Amino acid sequence: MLNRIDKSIPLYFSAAVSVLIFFIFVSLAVGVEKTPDPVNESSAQIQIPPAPPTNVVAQDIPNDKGGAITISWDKSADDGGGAKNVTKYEILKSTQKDAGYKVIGNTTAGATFFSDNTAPNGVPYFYKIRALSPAGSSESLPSAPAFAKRQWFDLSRLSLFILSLIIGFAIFYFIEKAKSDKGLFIRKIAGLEAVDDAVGRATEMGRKIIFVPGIMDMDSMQTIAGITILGRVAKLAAEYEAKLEVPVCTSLVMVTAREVVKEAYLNAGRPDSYNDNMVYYVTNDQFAYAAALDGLFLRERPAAVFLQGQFYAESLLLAETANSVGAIQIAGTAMPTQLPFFVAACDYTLIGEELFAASAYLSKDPKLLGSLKGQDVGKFIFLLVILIGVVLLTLNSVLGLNLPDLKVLFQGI
Amino acid sequence: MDEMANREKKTLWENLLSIDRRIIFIFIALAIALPLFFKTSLKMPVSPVVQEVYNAIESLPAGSKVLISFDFDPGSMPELQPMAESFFRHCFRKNLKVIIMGLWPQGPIQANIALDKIFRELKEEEKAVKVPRYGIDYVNLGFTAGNEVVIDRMGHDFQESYPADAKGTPLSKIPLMQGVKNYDNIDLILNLSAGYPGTQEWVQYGVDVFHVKLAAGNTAVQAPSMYPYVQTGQLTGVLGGMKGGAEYELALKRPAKAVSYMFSQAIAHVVICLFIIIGNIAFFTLRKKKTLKLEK
Amino acid sequence: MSGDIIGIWIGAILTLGIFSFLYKDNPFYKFSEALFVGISAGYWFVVTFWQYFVPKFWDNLSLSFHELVANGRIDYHWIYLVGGFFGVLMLLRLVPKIGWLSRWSLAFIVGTTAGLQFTRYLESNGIRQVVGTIKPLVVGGNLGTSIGNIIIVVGTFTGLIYFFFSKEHKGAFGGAARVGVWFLMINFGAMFGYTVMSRMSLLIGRMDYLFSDWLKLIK
Amino acid sequence: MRREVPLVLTAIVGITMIIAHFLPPLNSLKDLFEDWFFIIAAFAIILGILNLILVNGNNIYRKQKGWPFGVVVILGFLIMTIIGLGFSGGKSFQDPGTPFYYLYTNVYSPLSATMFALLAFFVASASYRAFRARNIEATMLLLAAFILMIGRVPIGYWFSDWLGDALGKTADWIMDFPQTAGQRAIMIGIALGVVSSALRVILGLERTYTSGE
Repeated sequence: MLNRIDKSIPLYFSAAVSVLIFFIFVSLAVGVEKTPDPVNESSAQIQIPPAPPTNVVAQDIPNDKGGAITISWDKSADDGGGAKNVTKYEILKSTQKDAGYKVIGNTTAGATFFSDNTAPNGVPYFYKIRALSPAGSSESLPSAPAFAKRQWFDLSRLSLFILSLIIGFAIFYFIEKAKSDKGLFIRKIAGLEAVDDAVGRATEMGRKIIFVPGIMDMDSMQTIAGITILGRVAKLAAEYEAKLEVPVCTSLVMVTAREVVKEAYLNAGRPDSYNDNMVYYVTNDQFAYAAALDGLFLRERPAAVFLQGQFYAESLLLAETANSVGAIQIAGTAMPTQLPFFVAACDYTLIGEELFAASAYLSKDPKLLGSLKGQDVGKFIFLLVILIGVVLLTLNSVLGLNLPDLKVLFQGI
Repeated sequence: MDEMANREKKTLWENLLSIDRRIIFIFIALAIALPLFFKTSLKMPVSPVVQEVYNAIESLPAGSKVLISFDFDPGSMPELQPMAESFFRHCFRKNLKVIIMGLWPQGPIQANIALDKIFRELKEEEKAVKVPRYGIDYVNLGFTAGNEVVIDRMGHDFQESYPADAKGTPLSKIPLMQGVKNYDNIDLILNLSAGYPGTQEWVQYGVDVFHVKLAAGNTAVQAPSMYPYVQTGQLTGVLGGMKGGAEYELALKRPAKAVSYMFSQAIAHVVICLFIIIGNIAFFTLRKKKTLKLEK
Repeated sequence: MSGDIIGIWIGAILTLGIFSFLYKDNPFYKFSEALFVGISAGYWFVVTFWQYFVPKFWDNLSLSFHELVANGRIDYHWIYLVGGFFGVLMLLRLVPKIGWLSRWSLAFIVGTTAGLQFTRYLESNGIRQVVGTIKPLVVGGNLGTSIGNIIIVVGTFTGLIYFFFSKEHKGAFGGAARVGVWFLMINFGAMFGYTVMSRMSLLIGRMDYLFSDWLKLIK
Repeated sequence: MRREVPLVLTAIVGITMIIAHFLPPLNSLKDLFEDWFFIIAAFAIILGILNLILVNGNNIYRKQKGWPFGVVVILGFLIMTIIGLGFSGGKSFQDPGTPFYYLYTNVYSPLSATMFALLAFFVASASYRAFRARNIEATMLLLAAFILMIGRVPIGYWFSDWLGDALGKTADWIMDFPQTAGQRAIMIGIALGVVSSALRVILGLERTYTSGE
C-alpha cells in the first residue's frame, strides 16, 4: 500500500506543478482588469430633443466564427436622468464615415449595447446610435471603424482546453500504466459489491431481475453508463442462469441494450439463453413508462431491481413500488435532484460519479480501473485549485493584500 | 411490570414501525382533501423575489411585447398553471402584447389551456374588457425542437427557429410580429420551467449572451438553484412552486387557485412531520427495550 | 359543451383508476395503465413525426430540392440526408442479415454524446462549481457570510474527498471523507424536504380536479 | 467492417465534437449533429412501436394472462396516432379544438398528472421509513429534511410572524450553505465521471454496444 502511494506521489506532484505553471501563464495573459470609465451624469439639463448617446465603440465579437460586431455606447443623458424621455435607441450602420447610414435595429431605453450579426468578415463598418424621444431624436458621433473577424481558436476557453488536456492525459496515462501494474487499489463501493448477491438471490428465488436504464435517450452519458452496467449485470445473470428483463423508454436504448445483453450472453458462453424479448420498448412517455413498470413490479415481484441511468421524478415511483414487493434495489444516477429519493427508498445507491465508475469496477479490467485513478488526479487538481484560490482570497481579506483571484483564470467560461 | 401488558405494548410499537403504508396514504389523502373545503387563506408575506417579477410586468407601458416560454408538461400543471394564468391576467390587464412559445412539446398546449380559461373568465366576469385577439394581442409560436439551440438562434432572428407560428402562418403575416426580429424588440421574457431546457438555459443562452430581461416561474424543486441568478441580477425574479404562485396572486391582488391551495399544503406537511416523529419515537422505544433485555 | 363534460368524466375516471393502484393492483388500474401506455406511445409517435421528422428532415430536404429544381443550385440543406442515411441504417435492423449496419448509427450517436458531454460537463459541472467555491474564509465584519463560506469550502472539499477511488478511506483522509458524507446527507435531506412541497401540490392539483372540475363540490 | 467501422466512427466523431468546442468555425457542427440525432431517433421510433405492437399482439394471439389489456394498448396507440397524423390539421395538431387536443386534455393529461401525483403518497411513506435517527449520518438526513419541510410552508405564521420567519430563514440557510456544499461535491465528481466515461467510450475501451458477432 505504502509503496503504491509513493509511486503516485511524483504524478500528483507533476500534476500540481503543471497546474501552477498554467495559472501563472494565464494570469499573465489575462492581465489587470480595466477600471470602467465613470459615467458622465453631470449634464442633467432638460433638452429637447434628447442628448445624444456618447462614446460609441464598435468591436469585433471575440472568439466567434466571425460575421458579428458588437456596438456599445453610453446612455443619453436624458435616459434615466435629465428629462427622462428617451424611449428607444436606433442603431445605424454604414460603410462610409459620413454618409449612407441605415437603421439596422433598435433597442429599448436603458440598453447600452447591440450585436450586429450581419457584418461580413473583413468589411469595415461605422456605427451611430440615435436616441429617440417623443420630442425628437439625436444622433451620436460615428464610431471608429470595426470589422468582423473569424477566430480559429476560442481563447476564452483556453483554460478549459488545458484542463481537458491535463485530465484527459492523466486518465490515459493510468489506463496505459494499469496494463503493467497489477496491484491497483480501488476502494470498495458497497452498492457494487451487492450486485453479485442480488443476482444470486434472484436465481435462488427463481424470480426475475428487472433492469431499468433510466428514461433518457442515448444522447445522455448517464444512459450510456447505465447500459454498460447492464452489460456486466447481464453477464452475471447469464452465468447464474437468472431471468433478466429490461423494459426501456426509447427505441435507440432498446436497440443498444439488445446489443449489450446479447454480447454479454455470448461472452458468458450461453448465447442460446438470449432472446430479443428480454429487452422491450414500453413508451417514450415518462409517467406512462413509470405506470407500466409499477404494474410490472407488482405482478412479477422481481427479486432484484436495478435503476441505473438518468432519472427524473419517476425515481421514487419506481423505487417505492419495488421496495413494497421486497426487491433488493441497487440504484445509481447522476441527477442530484433524484439522489435523495434513491437514498431513502433503495438498499444501495451509486452516487453521481460512482455511476460512471460502476462498469469499470464491475469489469475488474485493469485498464478500466486505471481510468478511475485518472479521475482521482482530476479531483486532486480541482481540490488544489480550490485550496489555493481560497487561501489567496482569505489572505487578501485578512491582511488586505492584493493577491490574484484564481477565478480570473476561468473568466471566459 | 405486568408481563402481558409489556408484550402488548411491544407489539404496538413494532406495528407502528412496520405500519402498512396504505394507512399513511389515507392520512395524506385526508390532509390534502379536507382543507380544500375550507376557505382559509394563510397569512403569507410576498417575498422580494416574487415582488420583483410583479414589478417587471407592472412597469411595462401598454403595447410592450412580452415573450412567454412554456417549458413544462401536464405533470407540473398544479404548480405552474396558476402562474401561467396570473401572468396572462396581468399582461392582458396591462394591455401588453404576448408572444407564446415552448421548448417542451407540451408547453404551447398548456398555454392554450390557460388562455382558454382566462378568456372564459374575461367573458364572464369583466364584460367591459375586450377579449384579446389572436395575431394582434397575442400569438402562439408553438414548440420547436432543439433545446438551448433554439434560444441561441432566436437571439439572432426569430425566423431561424420559427419561420411560422403554430398554425403555420408565416411570421411576416402576423401583425403582432411586425418589427420583431429578435430579443432586441422584446421588452421582457417570462419563462415557466419544470426542468431542462428551462430557466437555466434561458439565463445561460438568453441573458448572458443577448442581455434580455428575464423573469421566471419554476417548480419548487428547481427554484432554489435559480436564486444565485437572482442575486447576480441575471434573473429579475423567480416564483418558486405553488407558494410562489400564491404570493404572486396576492401581489396581483387577485387571489385564485394557488392561494386557496396553500392551506392543504401546510396541513400535509404537518402530517408527514408527525409521522416522522412517531416513527422515531417507536424506533427509540424499541431500541431501549432491546438494550434493557440484553442487560438483563 | 357536452364534449367538455364527457371529457371531464373520462379524465376523472382515469384519475381514480390510477389512484386505485395505491390500494393494490387491480383490473381498473391495469386498464388505465394499458390505455396510458398506448395513448402516450401514440402521442410521442405523432409528436416525433410532426415536430422532429417533418421540420428537421422533410422540410430541410424539400427546401434544397426546390432550390435544385428552381435554380439548379445544390445548397447546404442536403447535408440533412446524412442524418436520414443513419436513420435508414437503424431501420435495417428489421432485415436480420444486414442488421449489423445499425451499429454504425449507434456508433455515431454514442461518439457524439461522449464528445459533447465531455466538454459540457467539465465546464458546467466542473469548472463552474470550482469557481463558485473559491471564496474568502474570512469576510471582514460579516460573521454570517464568513461562516457560510467556511461551510461551503469545507463541505465541497471533504465531499470531494469521499469520491476518491484509489485511496483507502483511513486515517485523516478517512475522517475527511466521513465529514464529506455528512454534507452529502444534509444535501439529500434538504433536497428531499424541499421537494415534498412540490409533490404535495401535485396531489392538491388532482384533488381539486376531482372535487371542483368534476364533482363541483368546491366553487 | 462489422467491428472496426463502429469503433473508428465513435472515436472520430467523439474527438471532433471535443475539438469543435474550442474552434469557433466548427461550433455549428454541434447543432448539426444534434439535428442528425433527432432525425435518427425519429426513424428509430418505428422500431420501438413495432416492438410494442409485436409484444402485445403476441399476448393477444396466445391469449396470455391479461391479454385484453394488450388490446387496450394497441387501440390506444392506433386511435392517438391516426387522429394525430390524419385528422387534427397536420402541424397544428395541438391547437384547441382539434380531436388530438381533446384526447390530450382529457385522457393523456389526467393520466400523466395523476401518476405524478402518486409521488405525494410515496414521499410520505418513504420518509416515514427512511428518516430514523439510526446514526449520525441518518440523523443529519432526518434533521435537514424535517426543517426544510416545516420551513417551506407558512406553518410558523399561524403562531407568530417571528416563528415563521425564523423557520423559513433556517431552511433558506441550509439550502444556501451546507446543501450547496454537498451538491457541489456531487456535481464536480459527476463532471469527472462523465469525462472519464466519455474518454473510455472514445478510446474504444467500453464498446460492448458496438462490437461482437
